[in-house]
Amino acid sequence: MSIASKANALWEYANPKKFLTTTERVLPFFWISSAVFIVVGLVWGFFFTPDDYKQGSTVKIIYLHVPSALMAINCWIMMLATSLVWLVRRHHVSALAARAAAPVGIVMTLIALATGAIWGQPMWGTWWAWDPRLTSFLILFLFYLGYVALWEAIEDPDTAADLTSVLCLVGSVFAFLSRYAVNFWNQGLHQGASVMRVGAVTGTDTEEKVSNIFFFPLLVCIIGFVLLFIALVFYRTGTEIRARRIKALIARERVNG
Amino acid sequence: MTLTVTNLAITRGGVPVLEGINFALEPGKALILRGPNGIGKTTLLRTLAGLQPPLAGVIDGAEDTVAYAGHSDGLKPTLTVVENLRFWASVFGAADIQSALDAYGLNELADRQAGNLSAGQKRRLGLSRLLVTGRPIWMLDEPTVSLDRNAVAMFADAVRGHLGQGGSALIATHIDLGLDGEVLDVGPYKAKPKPIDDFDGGFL
Amino acid sequence: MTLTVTNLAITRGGVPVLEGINFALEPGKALILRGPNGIGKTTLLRTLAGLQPPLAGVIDGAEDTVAYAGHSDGLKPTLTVVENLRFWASVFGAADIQSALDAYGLNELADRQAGNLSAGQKRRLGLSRLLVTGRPIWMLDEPTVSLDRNAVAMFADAVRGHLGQGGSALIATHIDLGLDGEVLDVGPYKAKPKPIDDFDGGFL
Amino acid sequence: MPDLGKYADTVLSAYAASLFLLVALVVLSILRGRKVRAEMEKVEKRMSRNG
Amino acid sequence: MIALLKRDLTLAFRAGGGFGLGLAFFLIVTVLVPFSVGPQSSLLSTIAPGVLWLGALLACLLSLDRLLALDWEDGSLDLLATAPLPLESVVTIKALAHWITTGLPLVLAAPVLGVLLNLPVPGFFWLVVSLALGTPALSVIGTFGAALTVGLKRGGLLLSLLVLPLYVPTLIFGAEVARRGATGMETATPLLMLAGITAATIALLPFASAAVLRVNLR
Amino acid sequence: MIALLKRDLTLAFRAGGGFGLGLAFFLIVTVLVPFSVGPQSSLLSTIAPGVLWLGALLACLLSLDRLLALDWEDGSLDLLATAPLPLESVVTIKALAHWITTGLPLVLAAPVLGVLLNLPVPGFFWLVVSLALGTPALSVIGTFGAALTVGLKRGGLLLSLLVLPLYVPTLIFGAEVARRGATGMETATPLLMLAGITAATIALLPFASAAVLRVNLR
Ligand code: HEM
Ligand SMILES: Nc1ncnc2c1ncn2[C@@H]1O[C@H](COP(=O)(O)OP(=O)(O)OP(=O)(O)O)[C@@H](O)[C@H]1O
Ligand SMILES: Nc1ncnc2c1ncn2[C@@H]1O[C@H](COP(=O)(O)OP(=O)(O)OP(=O)(O)O)[C@@H](O)[C@H]1O
Ligand SMILES: [Mg+2]
Ligand SMILES: [Mg+2]
Repeated sequence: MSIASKANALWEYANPKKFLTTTERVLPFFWISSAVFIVVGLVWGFFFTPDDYKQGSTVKIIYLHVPSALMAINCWIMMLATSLVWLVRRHHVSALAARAAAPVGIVMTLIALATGAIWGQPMWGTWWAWDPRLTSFLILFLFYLGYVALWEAIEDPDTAADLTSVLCLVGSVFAFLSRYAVNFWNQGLHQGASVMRVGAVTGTDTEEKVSNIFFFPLLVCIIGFVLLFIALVFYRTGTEIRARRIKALIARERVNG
Repeated sequence: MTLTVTNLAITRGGVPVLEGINFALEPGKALILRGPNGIGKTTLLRTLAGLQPPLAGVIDGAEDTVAYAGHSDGLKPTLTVVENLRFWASVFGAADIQSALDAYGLNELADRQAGNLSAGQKRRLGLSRLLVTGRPIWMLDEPTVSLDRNAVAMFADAVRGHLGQGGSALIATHIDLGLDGEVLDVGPYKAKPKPIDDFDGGFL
Repeated sequence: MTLTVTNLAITRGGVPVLEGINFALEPGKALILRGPNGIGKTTLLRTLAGLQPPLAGVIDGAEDTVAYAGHSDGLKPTLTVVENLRFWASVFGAADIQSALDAYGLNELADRQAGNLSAGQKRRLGLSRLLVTGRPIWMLDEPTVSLDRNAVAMFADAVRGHLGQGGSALIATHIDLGLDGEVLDVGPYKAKPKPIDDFDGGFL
Repeated sequence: MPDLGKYADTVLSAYAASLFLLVALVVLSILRGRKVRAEMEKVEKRMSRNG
Repeated sequence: MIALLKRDLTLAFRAGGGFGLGLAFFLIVTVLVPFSVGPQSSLLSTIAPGVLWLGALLACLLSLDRLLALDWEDGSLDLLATAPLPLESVVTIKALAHWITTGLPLVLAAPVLGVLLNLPVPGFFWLVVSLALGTPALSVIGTFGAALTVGLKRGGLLLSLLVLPLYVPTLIFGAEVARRGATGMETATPLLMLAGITAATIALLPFASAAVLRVNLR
Repeated sequence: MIALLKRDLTLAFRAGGGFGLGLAFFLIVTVLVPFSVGPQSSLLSTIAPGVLWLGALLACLLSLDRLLALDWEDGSLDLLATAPLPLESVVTIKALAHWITTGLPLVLAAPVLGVLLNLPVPGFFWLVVSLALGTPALSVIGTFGAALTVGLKRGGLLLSLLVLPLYVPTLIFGAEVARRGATGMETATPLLMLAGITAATIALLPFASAAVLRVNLR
C-alpha cells in the first residue's frame, strides 16, 4: 500500500457509519484494558509502594494527579487536531469527536486541580497558590468551559462546529501565551520537570534520578488513563454521531410532513 | 449581467428546503417568487445574495452585483433619514442620494431620526437604499410590507425605472405589486427527503 | 362590551397626530382603520390598548377587555410554538390552546422553536395568541404582514369566528382582508397645528 | 490497608474525589449513550414505517 | 405569575446554560484579580472578602441589561402590560427569576472562589451569609435600573452607570460583614443594616420599577 | 471604510453620550474598590495599578456585547456583508471604533483615577503607557468574541466567558508594567511583550473575526 492510499484509508474512518462499526468492535478492548491498567496501577501504587520520607503517604496522590494532568493537556491537543481536520477537510466525525472530548477534558482538569489542591494543603500549607502550573491549569479549565458553553449555545451543528473550531484554534494560541505570561509573572512552588524525574519531585532522590518504586506504578496508571480517554472519546463520539443523526432525521421528517 | 441558477439546492438550519431550481434572470426583467409560507423564499434569496452557501448547484453572475433587502431594513434609529441613506451611499461609492429621497417621497422626512418614523416610513427609507447601491440585481424579500397603496406605487415605479436602466429584480412577495414580470412558483421545488438508510447523507 | 371613543386626540413623541376621533365599536362588529403611512394608526391602537395616555378625549370600555397585537409578535425564539402559546394562555387564564393551534394550522409546527420559523409562520403563531386571551376586543396592527393567501384566509376565519361569539375587532391594515366591516379612514382627523402664539399649548 | 499515617484523610479524600469524578464521567457517558441510541432506533423505526 | 417565573427560568436554561454563565463571570473576575494585583497570598487574603463581593456585584450587573430588554425588543412587554397581571408583580417576578439564575449560584460558589483568594477560614461562613442576604437586594435594584433604561439602545453601560451608585450601600455593608467575619470581629451591626436594606428594597422598589416601566412603554 | 468609522462614532455619540459611559463605569469600579476592600491608603496604593487595569478591562468588556449585536439585529450586518467592503475591514473598523469610544477615554482618564487610589507617583506614566499599548489588543480580542457570539440571544455573558481567558496575557503584562513602574523596577521586558501581543492580535485576529462572522451570518 502506498503512503497516499494509506492516508486515504485513514480518512475512511471519517465516514460516520464506518466509524461507528469500527469503534463498536474495538471499544470492549479499550474499556477492559483501561480498567485493568488503572486498577493494577492504583492498587500497586496505593498498597505496594512505600511512603516517601518527606511527603509521607501523600505521595500516593501522584498516581491520580499526574495522569489526569497529562490527559487534561493531551485532550486539548487532540481537540485542536480534530478541529483543524474539520476546518480543512470538513469531516463531521472529527468535529463531533472534539465535542465529545471536551467534557472528558473538563473532568481530567478537575481531577488534577482537586488532587493538587488536596495535596497542597499538607505540603504547602495552602489549598491554592498562584503558582504558574496551577494557574495555567485554571486558565485551561476556563477555556474548556467556554468551549463547551459555545457548543451548547449554538443550535445549528455545522455552525457550532465551525465556531468552536476557530475558538479552539485561537484559544490554543492564547493558552500558550498565558502559560508563558504566567511563568513570567510568578515563579511558583510547584515541582517543575517531567515525569522522568519523579524521584526528584518526591524528594527521595535529590540527585534527580528516576525512582523506580514510584515510577512504574505511575507509568501503568498513565497508560490506563490514556486507554480510558480513548475509550471514552470513541464511545462519546458515537453518541454524538447518533444525536446528530436523530436531529437530522427529525428535521427530515418535518420536511416530509 | 444575467443571473443564471443551475440545479440549485439550498438548506436552512441544516435541512434541505428547495432543490433543482433553474432559472435565468436577464437584464431588464423582473422575476416574482411565490410560494406558501415556509417554503424557502427567504432562504433562496439569502443564498443567491451570497449570505449562505448553497448545498448544491451553481449560481452564476451574482458576485458583487446583488443588492439585497431582507425582512429588516438595517436602519439606525438614532441617525436621521439623510444620514442613514448617505452612509449606504458612501459604502457603495455613490454620490447622489437626492434622487433616492425623491423616488420615495422622503424629502419632508429628511431630518427626522429613523427611530421616530412609522412602520411604512421606515420601509420606504429601507427601499430607497437600493437606489444608492448602484447594483444591477435587486433581491427583495417582501418589500412592500407595511406600505400603503401610494407607497406601493412608488415602489413599483422605482422597480420599473431600475429595469428600464437594464437592471433586474428578484422579488419574493405574497401580494400583487402591479409589476409585470415572470412568476416563479417555488412550491414544486420543495426538497424531497433522502432515503433514511443513507446514513452519511443523513447528516444533512 | 361596547368600546366608545369620544373626541379623542393622541400624540406620538410629543407631537399631536390625530384629533377629534369619535366612534363606537359594538360587539360582533369589526372596524377597519385605514390611512396613509405615518398618519397615526399605530399610535391610535396603542392609545386605545392603554399603552399610552390620550392627549384629550374619553375612551370607554377598553379597561381589561383589549387584546393587542402590534408590529412585533412577542415570541421567544428559544421556546417552542406550544410553549410560547401556553405561556400566554396561562397568563390570561385560558386552559385550552388546541383550538388556537388548529385555527392557524400550527399543529405540525407545534414542537419547533419559534426562532426557527419563517416570517409567515411566526406571524401565524403571533396571531394565534389572540385566541387564548379570551378578551372581547381585538386591536390588530397590520396583522397579515408576511402571510400567504391561505393564511390570510385562516386569519379572516378566526376574526369572523370571534365576531360571531360577540367579540369585536379594530384592525389597521393597508390591504384587503376579505372581511366585511365598517371602514374608518383616519386621514381626515389629522391634527391641525396649533396657532404658534399659543405658548402653553405650544409645548404639545 | 496500608498505614497512611497522619495524612490518611488527605490521601483518602484525594482518591475518593478522583474516583468519584471518573466514575461519574463514565456512568453519565454511558447513560446518555444508551438513551441516544434507543432514541435513534425509535426514530429510525418510525420513519421507515411512515416512509 | 408562576407561568411567568417558569418561562423566565426556562429561557435562562435554554440560553446556553443560563445558570452557569453568571457564575462563570464571577469565577473569571476572581481569577483575574491575582493577575492584576500580583500573586502574594497575604495581600490576596486581605482583599479577598472585598474582591469577592465586588465580583458578585459585577456578575449581577452584567446580566441586568437583558433582564427586561429582550422582552421589550420582541414586544412581549407590551403584551404583558395589557395582560391581566399588574406590572408590579411582573417586575417582582423578573427580579426573582434574576436572583434564582444569578444571585443564588453566586452564593453557592463563593466559598470555592474564597479558596482561590486565600480567604481566611472564619470568613467563609460570613461571606456566604452576607451574599445570601445581599444579592436579593442587588437583583431588585437592578430590575429598577433595567426598567429605567429599557427603551434605550445601548442601554447596557447607562444601566451600569445608574445602578452602581444604588449598589453602594449594599456593597458597603455586605463587604463589611464579610471583612469583619474574616478577621473575627463582631458582625451584628452591618448584618442588621444589610438585612434592613434588602427588606426595604424588596418591599418598596417594585412599585418604582413598575411606574418607570409604564412610562417607558408609552 | 471611513464612512463606517464615522457612522459608528456618530452612533456612539448619539447613544446617550457614548464616550462617557465606558469611562463612567471605569470610574465607578475604581470608586467601589475602597468601599469593598476598606480605605487604608497603603493597601490601596499597593493594589492601585492592578485595580486600574482590571477596571479598564471590565469597562471594555461591558461594552463589547453591543459592538456587533446591534448591527446584527437590525439587519445592517447582512447588508454590510453584501456590500463592496471585505468583512475583514468591517471588523477592523468596528474594533477601531470601539477603541476610540472606550479604550482611548480610559487611557486619558486613568491618571485621574490613579489619584483616587493613591497610585505612587512614578506609576502614573507607566500606567498610561501600558494602557495605551494594551487597550487596542482588548478591543481587537473583544471584537473576535463579539463576532463569535453575535447571533446568540443573551450572548452577553457567554461573550465574557469566552473573552476573559483571552484577555489574560494582555492583563498580566499590562498590569505588570504598571506595577513595576509604580515600584520603580525595570519595565522593558513586560512592555515589549505587551507591545508584541498588541501588534500580533491587530495583525492576525481580524481574519479570525471575519471568518467567524461569515459563519454566523449564514
Ligand atoms: C491545584 C493544584 C495543582 C495543580 C493544578 C497541579 C497541576 C499539575 C500539572 C499540570 C502537572 C504536570 C503534569 C506533567 O505535564 O507532567 C503536575 C505534575 C505534578 N504535580 Fe501537580 N498540581 C497541583 C498541586 C500539586 C501539589 C500540591 C503537589 C505536591 C506537593 C504536586 C505534585 C506534582 C508532581 C510530583 C507532579 C509530577 C511532576 C513531573 O511531571 O515530574 N502538584 N501537576
Ligand atoms: N434555523 C432554522 N432551523 C431549521 N429550520 C428553519 C430555520 N429557519 C427556518 N427554518 C425553516 O425553513 C423553511 C424555510 O424558511 P423561509 O424563511 O425561507 O421561508 P419563506 O418562504 O421565506 O416563508 P415566509 O413566506 O413565511 O417568509 C421554513 O419551513 C422554516 O420553518
Ligand atoms: N418617537 C416619535 N417622535 C416623533 N414622531 C414620531 C415618533 N414616532 C412616530 N412618530 C410620527 O408619528 C406619526 C404617526 O406614526 P404611526 O406609527 O402611528 O403611523 P401609522 O399610521 O401606524 O403608519 P404606518 O402605516 O406606516 O404604520 C408618524 O408621522 C411618525 O413619523
Ligand atoms: Mg420569508
Ligand atoms: Mg403603523
